[in-house]
Amino acid sequence: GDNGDNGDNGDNGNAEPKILRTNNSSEPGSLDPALAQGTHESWVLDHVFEGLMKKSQTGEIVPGMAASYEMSDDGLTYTFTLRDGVEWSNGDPVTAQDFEYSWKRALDPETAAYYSYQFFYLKNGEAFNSGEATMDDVGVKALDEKTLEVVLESPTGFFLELTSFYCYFPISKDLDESNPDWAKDPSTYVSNGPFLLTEWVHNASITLSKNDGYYAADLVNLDGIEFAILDDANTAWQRYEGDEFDFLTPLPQTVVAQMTEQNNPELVIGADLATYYYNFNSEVKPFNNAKVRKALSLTIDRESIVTDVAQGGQTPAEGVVPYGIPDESGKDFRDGSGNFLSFDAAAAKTMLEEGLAEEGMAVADFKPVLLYNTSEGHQKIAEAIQEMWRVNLGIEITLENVDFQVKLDREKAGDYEISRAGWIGDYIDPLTFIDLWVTDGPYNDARFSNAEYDAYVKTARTSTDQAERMEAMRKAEAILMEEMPVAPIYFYTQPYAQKSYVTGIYKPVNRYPYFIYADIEK
Amino acid sequence: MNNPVDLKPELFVEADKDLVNVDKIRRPSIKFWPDVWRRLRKNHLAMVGLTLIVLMIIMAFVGVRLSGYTYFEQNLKLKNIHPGSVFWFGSDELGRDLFTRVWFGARYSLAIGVIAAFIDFLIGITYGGIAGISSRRVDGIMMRVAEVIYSIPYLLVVILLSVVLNPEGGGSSMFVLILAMSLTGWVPMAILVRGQVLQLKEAEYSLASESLGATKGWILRKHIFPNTLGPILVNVTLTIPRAIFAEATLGFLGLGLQAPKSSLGTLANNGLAGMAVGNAYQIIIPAIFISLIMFSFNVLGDGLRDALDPRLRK
Amino acid sequence: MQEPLISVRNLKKHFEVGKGAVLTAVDGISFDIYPGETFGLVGESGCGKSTAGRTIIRLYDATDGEVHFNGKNIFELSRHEMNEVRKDFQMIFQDPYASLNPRMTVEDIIAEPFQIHGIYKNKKEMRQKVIELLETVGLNDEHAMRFPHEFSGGQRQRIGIARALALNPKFIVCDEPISALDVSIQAQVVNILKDLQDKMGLTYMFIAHDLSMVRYISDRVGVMYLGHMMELAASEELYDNPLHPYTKALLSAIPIPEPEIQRNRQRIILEGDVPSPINPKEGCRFVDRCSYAIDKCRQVTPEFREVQENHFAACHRIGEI
Amino acid sequence: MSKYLLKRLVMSVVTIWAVVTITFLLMHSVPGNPFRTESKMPPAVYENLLSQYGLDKPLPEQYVIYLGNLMQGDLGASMKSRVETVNDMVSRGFPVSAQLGGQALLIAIVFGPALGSLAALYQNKFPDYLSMVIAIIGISVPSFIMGTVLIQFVARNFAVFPIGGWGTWNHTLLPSLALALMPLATMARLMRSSMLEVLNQDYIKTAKSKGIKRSAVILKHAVRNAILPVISILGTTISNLLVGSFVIEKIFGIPGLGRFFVQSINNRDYPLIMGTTIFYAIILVAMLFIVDIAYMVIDPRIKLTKEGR
Amino acid sequence: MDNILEVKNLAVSFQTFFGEVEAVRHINFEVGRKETVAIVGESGCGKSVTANSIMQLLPMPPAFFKDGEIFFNGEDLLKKTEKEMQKIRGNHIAMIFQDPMTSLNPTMKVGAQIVEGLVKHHKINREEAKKKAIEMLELVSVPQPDRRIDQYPHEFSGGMRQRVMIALSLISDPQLLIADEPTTALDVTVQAQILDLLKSLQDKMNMSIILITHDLGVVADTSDKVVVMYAGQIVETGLTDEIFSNTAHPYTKKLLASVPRLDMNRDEALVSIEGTPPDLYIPPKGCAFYDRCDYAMKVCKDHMPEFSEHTSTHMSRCWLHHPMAKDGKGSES
Ligand SMILES: Nc1ncnc2c1ncn2[C@@H]1O[C@H](COP(=O)(O)OP(=O)(O)OP(=O)(O)O)[C@@H](O)[C@H]1O
Ligand SMILES: Nc1ncnc2c1ncn2[C@@H]1O[C@H](COP(=O)(O)OP(=O)(O)OP(=O)(O)O)[C@@H](O)[C@H]1O
Ligand SMILES: [Mg+2]
Ligand SMILES: [Mg+2]
Repeated sequence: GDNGDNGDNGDNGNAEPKILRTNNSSEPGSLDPALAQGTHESWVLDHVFEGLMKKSQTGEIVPGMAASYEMSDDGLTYTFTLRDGVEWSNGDPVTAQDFEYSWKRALDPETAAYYSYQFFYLKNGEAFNSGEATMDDVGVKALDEKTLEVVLESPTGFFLELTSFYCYFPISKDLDESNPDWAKDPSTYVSNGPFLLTEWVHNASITLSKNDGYYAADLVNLDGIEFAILDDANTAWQRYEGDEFDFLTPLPQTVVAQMTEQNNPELVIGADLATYYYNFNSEVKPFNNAKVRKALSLTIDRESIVTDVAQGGQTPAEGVVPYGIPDESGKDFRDGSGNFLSFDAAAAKTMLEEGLAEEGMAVADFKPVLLYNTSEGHQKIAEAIQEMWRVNLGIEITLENVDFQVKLDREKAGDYEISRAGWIGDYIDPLTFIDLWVTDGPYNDARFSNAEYDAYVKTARTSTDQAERMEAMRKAEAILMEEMPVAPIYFYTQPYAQKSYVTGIYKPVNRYPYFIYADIEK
Repeated sequence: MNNPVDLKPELFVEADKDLVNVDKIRRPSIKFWPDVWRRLRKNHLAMVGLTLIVLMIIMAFVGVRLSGYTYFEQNLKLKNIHPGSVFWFGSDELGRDLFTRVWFGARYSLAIGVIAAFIDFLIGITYGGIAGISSRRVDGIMMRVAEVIYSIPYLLVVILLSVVLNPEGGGSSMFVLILAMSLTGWVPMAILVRGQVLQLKEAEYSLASESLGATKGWILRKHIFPNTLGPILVNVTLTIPRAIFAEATLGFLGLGLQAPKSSLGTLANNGLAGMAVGNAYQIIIPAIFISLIMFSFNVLGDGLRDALDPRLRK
Repeated sequence: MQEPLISVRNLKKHFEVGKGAVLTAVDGISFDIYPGETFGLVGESGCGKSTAGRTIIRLYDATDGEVHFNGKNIFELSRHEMNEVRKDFQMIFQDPYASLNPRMTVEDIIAEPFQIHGIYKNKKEMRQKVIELLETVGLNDEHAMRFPHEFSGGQRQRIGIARALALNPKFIVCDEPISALDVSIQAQVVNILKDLQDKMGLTYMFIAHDLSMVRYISDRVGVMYLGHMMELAASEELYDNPLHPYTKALLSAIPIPEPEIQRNRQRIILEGDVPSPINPKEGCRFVDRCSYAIDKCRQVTPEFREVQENHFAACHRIGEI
Repeated sequence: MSKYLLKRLVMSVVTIWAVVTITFLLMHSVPGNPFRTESKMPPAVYENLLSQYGLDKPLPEQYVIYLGNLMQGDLGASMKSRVETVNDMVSRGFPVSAQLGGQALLIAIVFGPALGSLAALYQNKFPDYLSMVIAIIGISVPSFIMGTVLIQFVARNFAVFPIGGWGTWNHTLLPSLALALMPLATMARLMRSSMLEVLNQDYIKTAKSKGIKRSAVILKHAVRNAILPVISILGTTISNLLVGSFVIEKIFGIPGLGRFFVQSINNRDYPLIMGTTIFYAIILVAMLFIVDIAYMVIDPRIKLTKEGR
Repeated sequence: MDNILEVKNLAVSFQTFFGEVEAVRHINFEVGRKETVAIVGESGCGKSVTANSIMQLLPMPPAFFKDGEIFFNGEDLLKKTEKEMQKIRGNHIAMIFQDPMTSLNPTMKVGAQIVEGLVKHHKINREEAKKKAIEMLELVSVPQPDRRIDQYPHEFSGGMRQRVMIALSLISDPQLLIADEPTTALDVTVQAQILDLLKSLQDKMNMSIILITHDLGVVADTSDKVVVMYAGQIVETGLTDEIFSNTAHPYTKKLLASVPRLDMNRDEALVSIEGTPPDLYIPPKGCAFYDRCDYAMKVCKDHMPEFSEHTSTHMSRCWLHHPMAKDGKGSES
């Protein structure tokens, strides 16, 4: 139905309103899509805005604000036609100009959007962002009120998916021009999604209510969502247990472990698109030696870390690319490339000795420091691995915890030996993981450099042939796992708890859970 | 009343008294500290505290060896075992022996408390002593400086120091914690000492010494400090638990000791999560020991205060 | 006539108490003390006796005035010179409980002056001297290792005397050395003081508010009131022939421990209390309590002058009353 | 009097200025950067952020600009929140923290001295032991443990106490209690010893010898004098409450200033660090001032003209 | 029976760290109506403990009554409850203390401290009580009482405070006033004022006074009867003239002799009592003055002397008056 009418509200006319209560563990820095910085913002934004495309209950990419689209044969130009009758919550129609305006605004360095790089797929996107092109050069243009033309730098297989992400959400051009502060106050806040922002008590709660003007309002069963803002996971869990929340994520690790053990039906292990790994600083002796790095990786008992330490339903890592990304044939990429990571203490021991000898060191001199950012979960894993290395390799490592900003600084400066890291896929393609370690890549904290690998990545980036791309990426991953600049530890999952009366929650692999289709049946 | 029957006339003659001895002191000589100790011993609560402290210090060195486990050895198959015969205090989430870890933690907590208190003491008496004995202007300026230092949030200082001073390796973190706490922690001690000095420098025995030609330094050393030792000692015994407490709180804020070393504070903090899933012993046991240490030092401090109180002396 | 040992001229000591408030504890007093005599200083509490005594031996820095000792103004001496003079000046304090450091043994207390001036290098010798001093004041070596709190008030005061004697001083300020003691014990201390004076030719400034004791011990007596000297004369002269109305009232107020005499005495009961010494007004300090006060007394501060031979007083109406 | 107040005021401003300067320097010497994120931020954006917040300027210039803004009461814009300025955050967080701290202080002030007095009046009897047990628990159990225990065992079992959060008055009860326990205990102990001392004073004997009722002797004569040392530690108590509130606000999820303080340091949100620090310094200085005045009101012997020692 | 107060065999001890301190050891004395009885003795001899025992203001513990009775108007005060004592204190017996600086509540206005007692004892309202308080301050000659009433004790001088204390004690026309060293902390001129005031008030109000002091001059000035205490015991008691002119106990004699007199020759040495009073932690078996007594006999060391009656009003506790003491030095002079 696209008439935007709210035809089926009779069934819960005098029943208790269906409000889903949950916790957003941090105060959003802003609810302007361009200024979002992380999940604390995006979780709310996902419910109040909608992009050109959206995800259906089953996770397919389906038209959202767009009614249809066309892609040129070279895969560089997309032309979207907007749905009829879609409106902003203030009654204005959602137009192609709004999209053009919003995307360019997010790219504009003046806006200083953290995620502006997400628009670098647009033609001249990066150039405009770095001041080498003008705004008009950017490959997005409203042809008329209803038609949006997008030109890309190069063919991008996941572009449609990208348009469903919060950075690509539109904002009302007229509104932003007349009131730049519209996003600061619920009373001036205008959005186009299934829910509307009705209340925001800073650092305490955010309340959303159903948008009756939403074109697919009949699919929305909830009357509202209430996000508490509470950063202590234990207290949040107590509130869930005390029936003050209907849904909760993240959960304290101990709780996940216990619920798993008890087979508690309220626990759902949601999929996630992220890898937890340790960086080895290849520029520091003896981590320049692949044998040393591999020996360390070989003695991490990933199974035990997942089942005994992390205990959040994670999967032991098999490479750098997690499960959940389809390859050219629609099968999981991971399944296609297999498990690169094993546990072999005996082999590792000799390998370490060899590697260290090559660097002129003895095992006894090898006393590396493991850097991680302060968090109980990271600490436990670090302690467990410290112990595994001590037992299996006879090396004593030192743990050093610093706060997050410092860890990032030191990684960027190369001032570490081993560091904990994690990467969340930006889009559903192996490339989001594979291209991290290209020579001099912005996120190559391991300072890895391998020409062959770089060549494969280049192919994966530029080729329009999916099969060729996937093959290149498989090869790249194989090289990575042979050289082991990073030791993947596990693939994240996102466990969450939901009360038995909550249904219809959908967890996209790379997003926080959607409540759009959820229902409460008490 | 005496029985007058045994009165004999020969008793009514002049007594041969030893007149030299009219000034003889009959009571046995009592030195100051033995007297304090004696009075402290009569204070049951303080003695309980003292005994506990001694026991905990001993256990901090001996206890870590008793159970046969080390503080870092993990047994992931034996995690979250409740207290019992396998692990006397149970095991933590990584299957480490809490008994050993508690004593190990106590060692760090005690060390942090004692060293921090000692540093506070050193800086405090130096600064307070100088301020107290100096002219009113200098004194005023010094106290103002102390006030400013005290108003600087020490969390900021802790973070700064832990980032700036931490060389490779985590072991020095204890040093950083102590330094950070001492950087602002000495102020109350200095204020106390200054107050005492101001008071005691007017004491007649100080004036007497001055009239004999003594210098300020001499008076400070010989007369003022020995007499402030009591209140200072009390303050030190009360600073120790404060430092332990502060360290525990920092542990809670994620600024505690580097793993796998642990203080009682970080142990309790790590155990917090166990509370929700029926492993409350993981927090309760370290919490009990923190509380015991706090209790012991506090009652000992109180006891010392009473034992040192000149008004209660006779 | 004999040269004075100490000449005090226009001595002033003001304390600043808070903003703009000046406490005139001693406000321009002058007198001489002759070698070997006991100069008594009486007056009511807070009139500045202790302050005067302490300022004379330079425990306080004088606000104004001069104190001559051996022909030199001691207020102008350098630190080093003063250190030498210090040995000649000593003080015995009012409160025997507060003037001995409770953490030191009697031996340490008495040996302190030796240590400060580095007089004895040899521990044994020093101890010998300490015991000698203890014996001088009627105590013995048995007491040396004990702490002050083990002694009675009289014994402590004797320890204080022993300490004061350690450096063989010429001049001792006795600041109410007996007022904190029981009557039965006071005599012990006074007798020792008198004894020592005879033996060692000491000069005392004896501060007290017990007038009968001052009369007994002093050769000459000064009467202070609120920072001013009111009257000064030889002790018999002062007691038999007081000239100042305040001295008269003071003398008549001493209760005499003889019922017959006491009951039939004519007493002068003064009105009110000693006023505050903070920012005092011009004029005679005693004017508010004086029954002979005239207008002049309120306007002009009476001069402290020699009214009869060796009898000084500060009153406008001497001779009239 | 007014001269004294003026002098105090000037001194307070100097103190706060010193705190501002030192904090500013400390903060900028801590490594880490507010805009560093795990993801790849385009350099242009990064530059822009720096210049938006004036971080591209030399430090002395930043300092002068900051002081200039501060003079006009502008604490600047938060580097993490694009919604609220630091002024907004402080003015919103402060009432919350103030209510929490105020209630905790109230609980401590009412029950601490009461417990202490009771203990002194019944020295070595049951009430003495009971109140000292409470006091010992209060000073022995760190607030993060106390807070967690209260949530786990009290809030979970009694519906009147919500589990964390902020809103109704009921929300304030447990955190106030958790926060109050430590100062309450300290005050109880102090009150006990000060009361024992006062009860031995001559004026208590005088009051008794007037034949007035025991209750009147205790309330009008003993408590009023015994409470003076308790008041004198109020300043430090309040500063401890501030620190304690960091922990309690975190555990109970209370949107107060304390939470900002820790967060802002972790995020290197410079203006917010400065804002909260200045605010705390002001509160501290103001409280010390108020305590002085309160002291004077209760103890007529203390005059403002003399610098209180 | 014309005695307002009779202390019979009173013994009070303190339980301390060292053990028991026998502060008051079986004392007996009476106070007649309108009579002034002075208690004299050295510091620590038990004067204040005696006074506080009558008022029952001793801290218990550590103090406890070992023995004895205190009859006030024929009723034993030691048998009264705290409630009953509250009715007697301030109402029938009043007390003033040695140190006027610490005896007034420093945080309460002077007027309020008087009003408090007035309201309690006269059942009048605050307005009237305030008027009465002003009158009372006038009575004890505090100048400008209407202004003074709103001031705090620290704004008063010592003498003025002691006058306030006296006013406080007179709130309800007490039959007995216990003055524990009321002038010790004061200057002589002020002491004279206060003693004068006490005497005139006694005449006006028909009070009995127990005056505790160690100043024999004050005793001579004011009292009818004297009780001399030494080491927790009464060693001599008698009419004032008897004590001063027929001194019976060596201690009293020495005490009198050790005070310099204005007519004394300055070359005479003062009579001094060597040594110190005994330590009451270890009370001597015999006469407490034995160590310091010039006339001590062998019997004095281990045997406690009995009282000898010299006249119906004059008694002393000394072996010298025992018939066996041949030279009878004690009774000469
Ligand atoms: N250090 C000081 N600072 C301020 N005022 C002082 C100081 N020392 C003394 N005074 C004041 O000076 C005045 C004189 O004091 P001083 O001690 O000399 O009196 P006094 O005659 O010795 O009295 P007393 O008989 O009580 O010992 C008093 O009003 C006193 O309060
Ligand atoms: N609270 C107490 N605890 C222990 N001993 C006490 C206490 N109060 C008094 N005493 C002892 O009781 C004895 C008598 O004391 P009391 O106060 O009656 O002496 P006093 O004659 O009034 O002396 P002063 O002239 O010094 O006031 C003293 O030896 C004293 O040590
Ligand atoms: Mg004096
Ligand atoms: Mg007494």
